[in-house]
Amino acid sequence: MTIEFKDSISIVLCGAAGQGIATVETLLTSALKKSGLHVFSTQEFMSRVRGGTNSTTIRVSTNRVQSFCERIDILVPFTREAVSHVKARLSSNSCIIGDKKLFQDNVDAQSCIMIDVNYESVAEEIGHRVYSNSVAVGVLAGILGAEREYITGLLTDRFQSKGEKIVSNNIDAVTRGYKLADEIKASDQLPSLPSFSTQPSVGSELFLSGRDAVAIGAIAGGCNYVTFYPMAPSTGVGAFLAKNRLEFGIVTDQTEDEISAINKAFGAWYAGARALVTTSGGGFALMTEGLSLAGITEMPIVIHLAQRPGPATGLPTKTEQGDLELALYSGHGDFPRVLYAPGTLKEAFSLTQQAFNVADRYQVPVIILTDHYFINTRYNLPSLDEEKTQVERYIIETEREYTRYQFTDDGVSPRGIPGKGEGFIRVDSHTHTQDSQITEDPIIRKNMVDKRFKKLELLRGSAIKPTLVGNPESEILIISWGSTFHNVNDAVLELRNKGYSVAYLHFSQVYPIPKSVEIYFKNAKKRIVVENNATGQFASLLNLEVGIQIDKQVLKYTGYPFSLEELVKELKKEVQ
Amino acid sequence: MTIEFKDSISIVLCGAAGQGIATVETLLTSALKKSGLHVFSTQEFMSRVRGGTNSTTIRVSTNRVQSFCERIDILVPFTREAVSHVKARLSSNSCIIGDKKLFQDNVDAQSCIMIDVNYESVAEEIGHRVYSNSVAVGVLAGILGAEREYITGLLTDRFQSKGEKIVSNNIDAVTRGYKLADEIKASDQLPSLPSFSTQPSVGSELFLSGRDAVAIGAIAGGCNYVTFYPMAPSTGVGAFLAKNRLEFGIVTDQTEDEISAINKAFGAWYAGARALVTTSGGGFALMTEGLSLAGITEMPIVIHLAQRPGPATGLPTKTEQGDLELALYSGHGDFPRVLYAPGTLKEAFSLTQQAFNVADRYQVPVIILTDHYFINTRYNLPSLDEEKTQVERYIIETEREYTRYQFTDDGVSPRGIPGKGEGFIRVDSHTHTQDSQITEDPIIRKNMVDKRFKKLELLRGSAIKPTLVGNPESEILIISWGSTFHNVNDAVLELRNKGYSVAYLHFSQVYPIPKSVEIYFKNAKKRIVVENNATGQFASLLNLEVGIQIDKQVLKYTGYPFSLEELVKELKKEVQ
Amino acid sequence: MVDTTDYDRDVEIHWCPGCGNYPALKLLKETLVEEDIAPKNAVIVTGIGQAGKFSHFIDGNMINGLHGRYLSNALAIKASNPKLQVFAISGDGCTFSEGGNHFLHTIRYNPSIVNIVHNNAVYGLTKGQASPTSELGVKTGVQTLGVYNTPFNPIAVAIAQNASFVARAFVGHVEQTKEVLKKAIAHHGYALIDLFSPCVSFNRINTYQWYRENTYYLEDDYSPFDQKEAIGRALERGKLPLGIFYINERPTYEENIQIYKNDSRPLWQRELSKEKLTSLINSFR
Amino acid sequence: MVDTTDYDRDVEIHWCPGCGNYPALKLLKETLVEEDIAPKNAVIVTGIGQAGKFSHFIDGNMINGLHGRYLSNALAIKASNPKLQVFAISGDGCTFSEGGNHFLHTIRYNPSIVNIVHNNAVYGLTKGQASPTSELGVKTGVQTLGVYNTPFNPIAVAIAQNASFVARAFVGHVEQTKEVLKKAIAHHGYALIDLFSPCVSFNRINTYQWYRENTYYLEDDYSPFDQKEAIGRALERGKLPLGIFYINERPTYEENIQIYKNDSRPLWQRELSKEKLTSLINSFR
Ligand SMILES: Cc1ncc(C[n+]2csc(CCOP(=O)(O)OP(=O)(O)O)c2C)c(N)n1
Ligand SMILES: Cc1ncc(C[n+]2csc(CCOP(=O)(O)OP(=O)(O)O)c2C)c(N)n1
Ligand code: SF4
Ligand code: SF4
Ligand SMILES: [Mg+2]
Ligand SMILES: [Mg+2]
Repeated sequence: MTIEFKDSISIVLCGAAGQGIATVETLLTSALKKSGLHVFSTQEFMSRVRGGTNSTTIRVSTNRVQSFCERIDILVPFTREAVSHVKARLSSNSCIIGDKKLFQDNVDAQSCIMIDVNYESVAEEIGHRVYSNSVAVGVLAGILGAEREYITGLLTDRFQSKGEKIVSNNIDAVTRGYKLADEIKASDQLPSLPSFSTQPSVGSELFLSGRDAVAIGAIAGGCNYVTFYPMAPSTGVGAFLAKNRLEFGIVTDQTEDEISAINKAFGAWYAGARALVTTSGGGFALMTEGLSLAGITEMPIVIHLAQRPGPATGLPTKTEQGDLELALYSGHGDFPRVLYAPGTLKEAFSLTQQAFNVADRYQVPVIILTDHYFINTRYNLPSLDEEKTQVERYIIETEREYTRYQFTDDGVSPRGIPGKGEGFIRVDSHTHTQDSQITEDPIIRKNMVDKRFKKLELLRGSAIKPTLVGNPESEILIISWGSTFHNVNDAVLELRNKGYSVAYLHFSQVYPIPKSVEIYFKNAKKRIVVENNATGQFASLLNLEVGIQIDKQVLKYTGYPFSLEELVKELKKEVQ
Repeated sequence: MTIEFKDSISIVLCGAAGQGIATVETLLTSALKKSGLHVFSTQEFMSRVRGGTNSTTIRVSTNRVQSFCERIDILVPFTREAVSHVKARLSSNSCIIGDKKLFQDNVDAQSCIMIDVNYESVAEEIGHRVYSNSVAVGVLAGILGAEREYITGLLTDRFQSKGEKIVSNNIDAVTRGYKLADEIKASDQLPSLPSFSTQPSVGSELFLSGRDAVAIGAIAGGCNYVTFYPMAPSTGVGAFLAKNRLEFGIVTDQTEDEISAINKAFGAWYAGARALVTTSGGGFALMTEGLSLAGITEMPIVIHLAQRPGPATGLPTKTEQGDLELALYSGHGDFPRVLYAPGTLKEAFSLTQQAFNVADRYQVPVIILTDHYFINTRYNLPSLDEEKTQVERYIIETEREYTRYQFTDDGVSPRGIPGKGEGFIRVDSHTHTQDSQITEDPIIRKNMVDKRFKKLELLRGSAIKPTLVGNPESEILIISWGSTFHNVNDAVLELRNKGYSVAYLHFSQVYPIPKSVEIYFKNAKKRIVVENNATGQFASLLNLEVGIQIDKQVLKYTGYPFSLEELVKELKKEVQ
Repeated sequence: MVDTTDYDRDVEIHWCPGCGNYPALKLLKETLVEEDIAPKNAVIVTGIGQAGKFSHFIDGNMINGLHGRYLSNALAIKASNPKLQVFAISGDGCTFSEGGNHFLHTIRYNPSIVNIVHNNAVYGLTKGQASPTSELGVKTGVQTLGVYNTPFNPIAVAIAQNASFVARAFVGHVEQTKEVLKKAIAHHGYALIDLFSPCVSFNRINTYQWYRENTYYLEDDYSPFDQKEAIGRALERGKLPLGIFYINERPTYEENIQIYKNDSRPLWQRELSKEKLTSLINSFR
Repeated sequence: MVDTTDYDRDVEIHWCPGCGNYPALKLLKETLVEEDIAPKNAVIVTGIGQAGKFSHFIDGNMINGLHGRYLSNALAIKASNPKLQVFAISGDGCTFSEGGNHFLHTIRYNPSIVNIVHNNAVYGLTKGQASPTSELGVKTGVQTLGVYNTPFNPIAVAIAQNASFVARAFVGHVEQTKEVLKKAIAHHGYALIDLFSPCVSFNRINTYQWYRENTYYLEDDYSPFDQKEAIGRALERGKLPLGIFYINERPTYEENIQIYKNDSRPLWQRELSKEKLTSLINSFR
């Protein structure tokens, strides 16, 4: 079953690290969005600073576009290796636009439409090959119909500090690119591409990445302390907050190691801050003793765990959903926690925002699971509805006789902080009494464990419901969690459009899960879980939490995300 | 249902840290065993060096005794706090033998038989109250019928280095104790205790602790490198190996932290050593990044994880089986591992021994789960059958063209080490090719994951079968794992003796578990899992691994082990 | 005014009789009272070990965290609320072994906290293994061949790291130690006190008497402002100097992060500005 | 005889053109050949980072382990088989930040390994964050207010820890660096080389030229045997000395553990004695 992409064009930029693909992507996508087109982009890159082969996929459409497709309509290669790197994605409809020397002899290019545009020589005419990227932006923007003034504006902002000459040369380069685009269009070399209609409302939408959504969500959650040790793909969230540190009064700390990061976040919450830790699997592994500390002391803590393929160093700049069980079970001893896994940018914002409130209220660790793909993917959306969010604070003013771990009906003991009120705030990593004294009493131990698990039941009761798309009476239920949302959703839509009786259930809170979600599974004759990992970790969890048996798992663990096409193909096998 | 302990006496020594309870225990139990009696002892102590209240339970019997009972026949209190500390275990048949000042006014002692013996004043008569412990040993040994010459021998060994005077004073003290025992027996104050018959063969049996069994097992497994950072209850295994370092050529390293410990064990295996890491939950949490390194590089590694109650510092000197899920799921990314959880001392020896062979052969981490209770419990047993064990080595001599991660049918690539043969040994924490080069290729990534999981299937196929005790057709099946073996087994035996249709299934390999163990569950109408943790971690695992649903969980998470009496009581509720 | 009993807590103390932690506790309490620091304005942050139990035996705000990690807790408390007086206290094993990396780096951050390390040259709580400061040749149940790793010199390392206040004291000298402590409290920036504190149960070498005989005070005219000079004194073998080795005042972490420059309120008193949030979000339009 | 190409490996090198790691790689290979060390007798152990990729671009035995943990791997290899020449190589972030604790303590153990730290004062692989050796004021995408943590001085800390061989070199000076490397290889015990190695992509300050202009060699008559003197030189500001700062030969870890005293065979060549095992077990009867 081939998918027809009637309303969108997919452009791939491919070249070496250091060649400025990211610059082309940023300028082009921003200009397209501002011009009123829906835009999606996602990056795939190697773990190196220069060289190698990276690619960016951009999708442009008259309608909303938020998922990743394999097919390439236009390929812009920047190196000789580029075409072969994406060969599996090329077809006779693919059009390669670039310096012919880079691909004319490549067997992988032969079936494609080849258009010779030497960005570099045009740039040199302007004065330096450094302008090639702007030429390329011009060509693509021209072909796709972005308004030139937006690019001009963007270039001015970007290069202002480098002087007027640089700005005007870049503008020249873009202009030359537009001219080339006109020539190409006139020459009839291009295949027939969908023609777009722009909508002004889209032009003023937001255009952001997973990274941005998580970081903004943190700020909206009242985050005023962030600790991290650099590690792809989690560092960007830290860098974002660092950039805004003075504006929002955020302590931003690149710590000596991950262990320090979590223990600082712990100290910060203790003193009344709202701290975030951002990390990836290997860093998280080092933090799990600290997680356990938060567990026993009932200290709120918010962790952003941006997954990448392991074990160990694994594939530092690739993607996977392989750390669900790590997030769920690590840390010694039993204690409750909450795991979110946003599927959309809006959820990334709102769940990260909410994570701070939930952590503060229930005094448990809240972990937000994203991944490389999610963090490095961008699309436009109308708004984040930030005005609907609120920083909820649960810190009390303590009295002299305050006891930190008072037993209560729901297991939540009012939390004080030093300096607010007259009580003393004592927290201890040992098993403790209500008044934080070390104890080895068996009854108190048991009661303290039970107290903490009462909170888990509260959390389970108020868990975010999964999203059901489609008819609840459908014969087949596709299930996924976290970053796969849009790709699976679009694939299921495609199947539904072809007449299959399929519904889709997506979990953005993956733990705890209330037993009541059973009802979503009731009618389905076949239940298929889609996960970007090797062992089907979420399927196991569903079994344990809800008692649901899964009939089929669609797993991918190559280090790359599911594409629309492969999902349609894989799922179709299962639905007929 | 009360249990009748017709054939055993239970003695409890109780006092403060630093008072020498351990010395009394060692001398008394050794002498009893040498005299031909079966002996069991287990320690319960606080996390402090002086003061507080600790206790040791000793059971002596004509028949084999290997489980922990609550009931106290004879209590020897060393402090005023002692009697109240164990009050729940006292009855009107309990006999308190000690300095009356310590208990005569204590309400908790009133229903007991009180016998006044002032060990200290007798000791002072000999010259110093330091000899009180030896007086106590004499009294107890005399009452129980241990032969005095054994104690004399033990004292000579122990105090020789301190001079003859000290030795002879201690011997005097013991002799005085025996005399007091005769007086007590003659006085008819004692309740009727079972009379024992000694067996010479028992006298020459082994008498050792869980700690000893694990450490000796490691040596028998060819362990020649041990790394650890001190942490109760795991340090003893390191200290045991340290004591024998020169005899067996073992590199013994108290590292700067746990992270170093696992990374050193890793380096040692790489270079051809057979390394053990010994740790507890909090330390293990810090090692999980290193575990993941072993996972991707397919480096053998053996870890002894002696559990204690968490989270965080928790109860440092108490017991729990709370780290099963930690051991199973921690470390980022998916990779195979093996988990053992010995139930008997003999298993502790043989599984630790075997762990080295399995790790070496399959090139996976093997984790041995014990706990505080297991480590600090001792009993006699005929032998370890060490002659049946063998150090199996799987290191090959490499050729020049050797590639470390060669694909093979069973997923196991022959492992070389530097210096043996002509090949180069390359290991990498990144996703790698067969020749250990860093790669980001999707197909290779998938194949490498599959290769590693092939080994899991091999390991599942050759897993150690659980032990079934009783009739496989029984209506009720009790299931447990690890250190609870003897206590549950004796409780089930008691139930069976009372006519209940109960069988018992114990797992000493807890992961992977072959699906074929289903057959053990087939006939049971009710399946009850007994675990020393709060959430029933093994029950969840059985569900995932075998698809077995558990009807009832008997969980204890007070920090203390299950006693025979409470197991009989709890299980009886379930079996009728 | 803080009362002499304000820091007393009615709990059983778990240390061995004669342990150096007793005088350490007493002199800390007295100093806090003399300096008129109210318990509600102070936080005691400890790691795990015998010294780590400190926080339980004194009234007030406290964290008894993980073994080795207390400096990270302490730094973040100070950065979240600079108005709090933060005392970071733990043992030599906790600070220099498990926590060695945080020790190295906390010095670089220079938060205004007082870091007291109860250095008994042994692992007390875990029953007598060698610590990084144990002397060469010392035999233990684990170091069966005697210690052979070169002893860790915290004073020298701290000065090499340019720590802003570095002192060594001995619990047996109450008045002098209180003096040092007062200066550490008054110091603007990270202040290390390496506090010799005998473990009477497991360290048979470094006894009260040993410390008395093997230490002396830096001369009255010793100037603690010269790094080279200071480290030279730190490297002395034979008798060990006590007193303040080195002072190098410079901007603290709380100052460097700038968020308290125009607004001294601790983080918990601040509100998120919705306007700023919206304008940040709008910058993505 | 080892051949000049024995260490060459036919793989694509992932560093940026101009990176200081190229000359570092070249001079290491040349030195190994000149010292006639056969690849099969050597092991290169690296952490994670640009410098950490070193082990891939040279033929022979190698571990490319975890970020920050390579010194622990390296020490254990040496202790398991003292016949192997162990080279522990990684970056400044890996060694001094994530791995700071192992750096501190490996020095104390004194295994005979050569530890080369490619110090580019930046996190190269993760794209330009500050490292512990970054200078005050340097701005990055994360250090948006400029670095304010006091820079880490590895030479001073190593000498304060009484490291047995401490040197600093610069990849731009090939011959001198090879000389230092040869001495480090010949040294009996732990040898640290802090190797200035420019990152041309992310460090715009510490360029080849900057190092040329801001370094000089310790005098010919400088004697590296005096700890105080050495640390004094390590603390110099302004121009930075290159060369061997400090040598303090003492028993190595492989010697201290004693198991190679009467039997030089590496662990893998030894067999368990069943008699000894049985007699150990019988001691429990
Ligand atoms: C991660 C971790 N590892 C090990 C331990 C066990 N442990 C508790 S205290 C301690 C050492 C105590 O020595 P020190 O810090 O010198 O304190 P002291 O008891 O001597 O005052 C250790 C190793 C632990 N609690 N956590
Ligand atoms: C536990 C862990 N945390 C973080 C990372 C990410 N990481 C990889 S390399 C690196 C820093 C590299 O800096 P440096 O050691 O100075 O080496 P360089 O690249 O500059 O040579 C970091 C933080 C990681 N791989 N593992
Ligand atoms: S063991 Fe040592 S440090 Fe611990 S309380 Fe006793 S004397 Fe003090
Ligand atoms: S980023 Fe810097 S250190 Fe890394 S390869 Fe490039 S120049 Fe070298
Ligand atoms: Mg200590
Ligand atoms: Mg670097």
